[in-house]
Amino acid sequence: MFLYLLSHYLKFFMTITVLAFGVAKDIFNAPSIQLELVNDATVMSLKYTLEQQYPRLKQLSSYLIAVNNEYALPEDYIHQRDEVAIIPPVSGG
Amino acid sequence: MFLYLLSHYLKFFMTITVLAFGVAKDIFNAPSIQLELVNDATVMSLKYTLEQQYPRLKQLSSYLIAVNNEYALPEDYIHQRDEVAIIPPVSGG
Amino acid sequence: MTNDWARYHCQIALPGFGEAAQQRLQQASVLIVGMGGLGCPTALYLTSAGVGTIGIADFDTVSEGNLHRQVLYGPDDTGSNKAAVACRKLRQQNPAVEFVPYEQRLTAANVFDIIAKYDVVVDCTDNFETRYLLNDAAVISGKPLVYGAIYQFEGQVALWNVAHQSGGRTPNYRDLYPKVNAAQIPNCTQGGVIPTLAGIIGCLQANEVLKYITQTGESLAGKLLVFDAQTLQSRVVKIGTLTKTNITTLLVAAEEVPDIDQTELKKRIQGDDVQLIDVRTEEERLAHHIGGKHVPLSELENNLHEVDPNKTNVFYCASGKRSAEAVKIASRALPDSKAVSLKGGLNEWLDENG
Amino acid sequence: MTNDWARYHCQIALPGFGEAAQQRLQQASVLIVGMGGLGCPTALYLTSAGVGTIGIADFDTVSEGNLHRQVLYGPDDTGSNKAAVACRKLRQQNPAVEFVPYEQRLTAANVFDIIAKYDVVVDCTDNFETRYLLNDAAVISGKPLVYGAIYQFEGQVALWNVAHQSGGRTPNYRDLYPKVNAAQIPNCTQGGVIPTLAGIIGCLQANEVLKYITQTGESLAGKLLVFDAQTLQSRVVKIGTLTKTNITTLLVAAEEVPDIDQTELKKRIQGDDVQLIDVRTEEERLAHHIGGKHVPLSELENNLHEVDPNKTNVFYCASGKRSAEAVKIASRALPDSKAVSLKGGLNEWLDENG
Repeated sequence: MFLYLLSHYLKFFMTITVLAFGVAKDIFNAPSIQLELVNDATVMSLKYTLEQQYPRLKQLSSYLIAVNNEYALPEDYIHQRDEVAIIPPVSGG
Repeated sequence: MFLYLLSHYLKFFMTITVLAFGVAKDIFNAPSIQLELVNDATVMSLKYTLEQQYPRLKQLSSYLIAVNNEYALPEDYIHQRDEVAIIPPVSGG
Repeated sequence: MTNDWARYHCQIALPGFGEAAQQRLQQASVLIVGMGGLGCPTALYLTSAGVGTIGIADFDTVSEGNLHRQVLYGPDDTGSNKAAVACRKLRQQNPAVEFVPYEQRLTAANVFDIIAKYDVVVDCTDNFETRYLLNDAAVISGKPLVYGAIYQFEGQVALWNVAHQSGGRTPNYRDLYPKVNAAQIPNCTQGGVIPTLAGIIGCLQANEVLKYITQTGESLAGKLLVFDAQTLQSRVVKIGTLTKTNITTLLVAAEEVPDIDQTELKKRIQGDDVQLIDVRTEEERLAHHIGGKHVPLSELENNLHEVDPNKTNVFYCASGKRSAEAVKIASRALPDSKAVSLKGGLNEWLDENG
Repeated sequence: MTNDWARYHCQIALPGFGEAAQQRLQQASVLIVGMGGLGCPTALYLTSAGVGTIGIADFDTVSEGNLHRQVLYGPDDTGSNKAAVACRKLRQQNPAVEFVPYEQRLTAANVFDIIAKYDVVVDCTDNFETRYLLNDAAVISGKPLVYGAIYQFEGQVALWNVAHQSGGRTPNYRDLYPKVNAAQIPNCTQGGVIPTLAGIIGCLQANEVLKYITQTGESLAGKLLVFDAQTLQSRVVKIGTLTKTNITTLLVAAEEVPDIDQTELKKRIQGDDVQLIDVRTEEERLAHHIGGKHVPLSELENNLHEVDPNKTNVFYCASGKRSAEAVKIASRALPDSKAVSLKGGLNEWLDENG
């Protein structure tokens, strides 16, 4: 039973490392966090999960999500070992 | 026979991409070159092969060989998919 | 060319550069908007490299708090207009360059006329309002825009809005950030910034300008460079080859201003930590007021000593519009003071109590 | 502290910085060797950030060919000593910093005395001879050394010789390059250099100094940063945690000097493309010579007009030592001239023909 659950778990969930830039570091209170997502989650579901855990993120209005150093669209899929980066706007000069 | 040779070849040889920096770009006349080495060749044999093909490299007296962004010692092994970089000294200021 | 060769031969000697690239630089005109932490190094290197005409736009004056990262200025320059000081100093560095200072604030009313004269625009501003204004104006005018921004130890650089030969343009700032809630993003005064980051990002901006004009190297068109001065990690994020925006008119993002509603103000006004400042005209003031000081909005910049650094300064006007402007002015000039705007202004105040 | 706070609050506000870090900067002393393309931005940013004492060493004078990347200077400064001009200008930028100019060439005879006074040394030099001298002296003196070097579009940065708490020191330049054949590595005058690269690498050097002194961020100790301004690719190569070198005395790498042997000279002297220059003393000249001009080595720097730009200038002396020095001087000052040294000097010449 335990093994069944484990295999079930391994099959359906993945742990993604999310790197934080700019004010996202303050919001996460860390330079990176671990996030558990269902396998092949979309960027939109990642965003939803993040904003549930970190409501301040939503208040930014917009921030860039890059997957493997490419601009990610809401409908793009995220896979195990993908590198996700949250890059909020920066104002200073 | 052909398949045998092919498998033999695949087993014993590997093609390594060597990135060139500084004056090594001029010596290779390219920003990177492909080099065929026996599997698990050492850095020393890489160096020997390079200097045979590009004698000007030897005249530099010393240059840094980095494998996967780490300083490589002569006795270190090189594996397929390793990233090799040749970084000669730079004098300007 | 002999004279120029003496000054520029160390870059003319570069592979892929040559005299043709140097001539392109000398024929080019570049507008730098913002002569602060990013503008100073950008201007220093575009000047030394021999860009023909450099426009410098900054309405602000040098203040002591700028000096830790704005390397063109010294204590003797505090109080002087940045664009004017910068042009004077840069002229000494390279008298062959033509410098054009713009000492007024960039607004929707003047931005098109100013950028029309330049081949390339550089965004060295320090606030979202001007960034969006400049971005949208550059897109509408078809000008390439070299973007830079910094905060604490992190910076961003990109080259926006480059024309493809096949038609269409590369992405711009609104592809990355369609809109922003400025109140949620701390600026350098709040969170600090390391001066060397300003230098690195400003030099990277000048580098993009040189590459664009001389047509050498791989530009940051369609990409965003993110750099961390603490870990020295840098990454280039691919944005795409074509913009998905369709900017046809200036859509200036309203800067969110901290405000207070009358219910809360009435509670707090009992204590002595609140100071009211009326920013309406003399006439309006004479007709009716709710107390406090009187500094018409047009005179606020010259009367900033009226802002009490130890109190919450509640600016008010008729509708809340001018008082919001007053809060912006006070917060920019005195970042450590507390300034809020009376929401709805006296119009609403009267409605309820009148 | 109030005055300082006004100038530095935007960096004091940084996470992990604070007033303690600012005080460390004000108590620190940094020596910058070489006030060229790398030295200018390094000095500008260490000055603005408020390092207490900045020493600036450069024996060279400003020349027109420097101005495309050496942003502290203008045409009015050509001919003046770089260290002196830099100190004068930087003092205006931040009068609270103490500046110490060193207008002499750094040699084995003075290097220990000069670096002894400083907490950190910055290598902004433009030749291997001084790089090795400075590296070896810093290692022997136990000083951290911030290294930078540039060529064309590529630069390198590292922090050498940092003491581990557990004893031992991090790698230094000789761990990377034990020796070098300078003749095989083109310099910036030959291959060119893009000015913005000098700015980026110099700012990265200043950034390493700030991180080291304020104990913030991850330093480049034991690592080498390689940056390409054309592709914007940067990589950090791990060198190791401990040096494998054992430097106990100055082992100055001899700069290779182009020379000519007498057989070849005798062939070429028939044509009119060769000019002989005798660099011995008046006495030696009077005793015997083989023709050509006479410019004693000590007077060469003030008589560079004697070097013919259209000919191969063959310097000669008794042994070939002084003529090799003469070639170095002529090549540095007039990089486009051809200068060679007569191998073996007149001693060998006489041996064969006498």
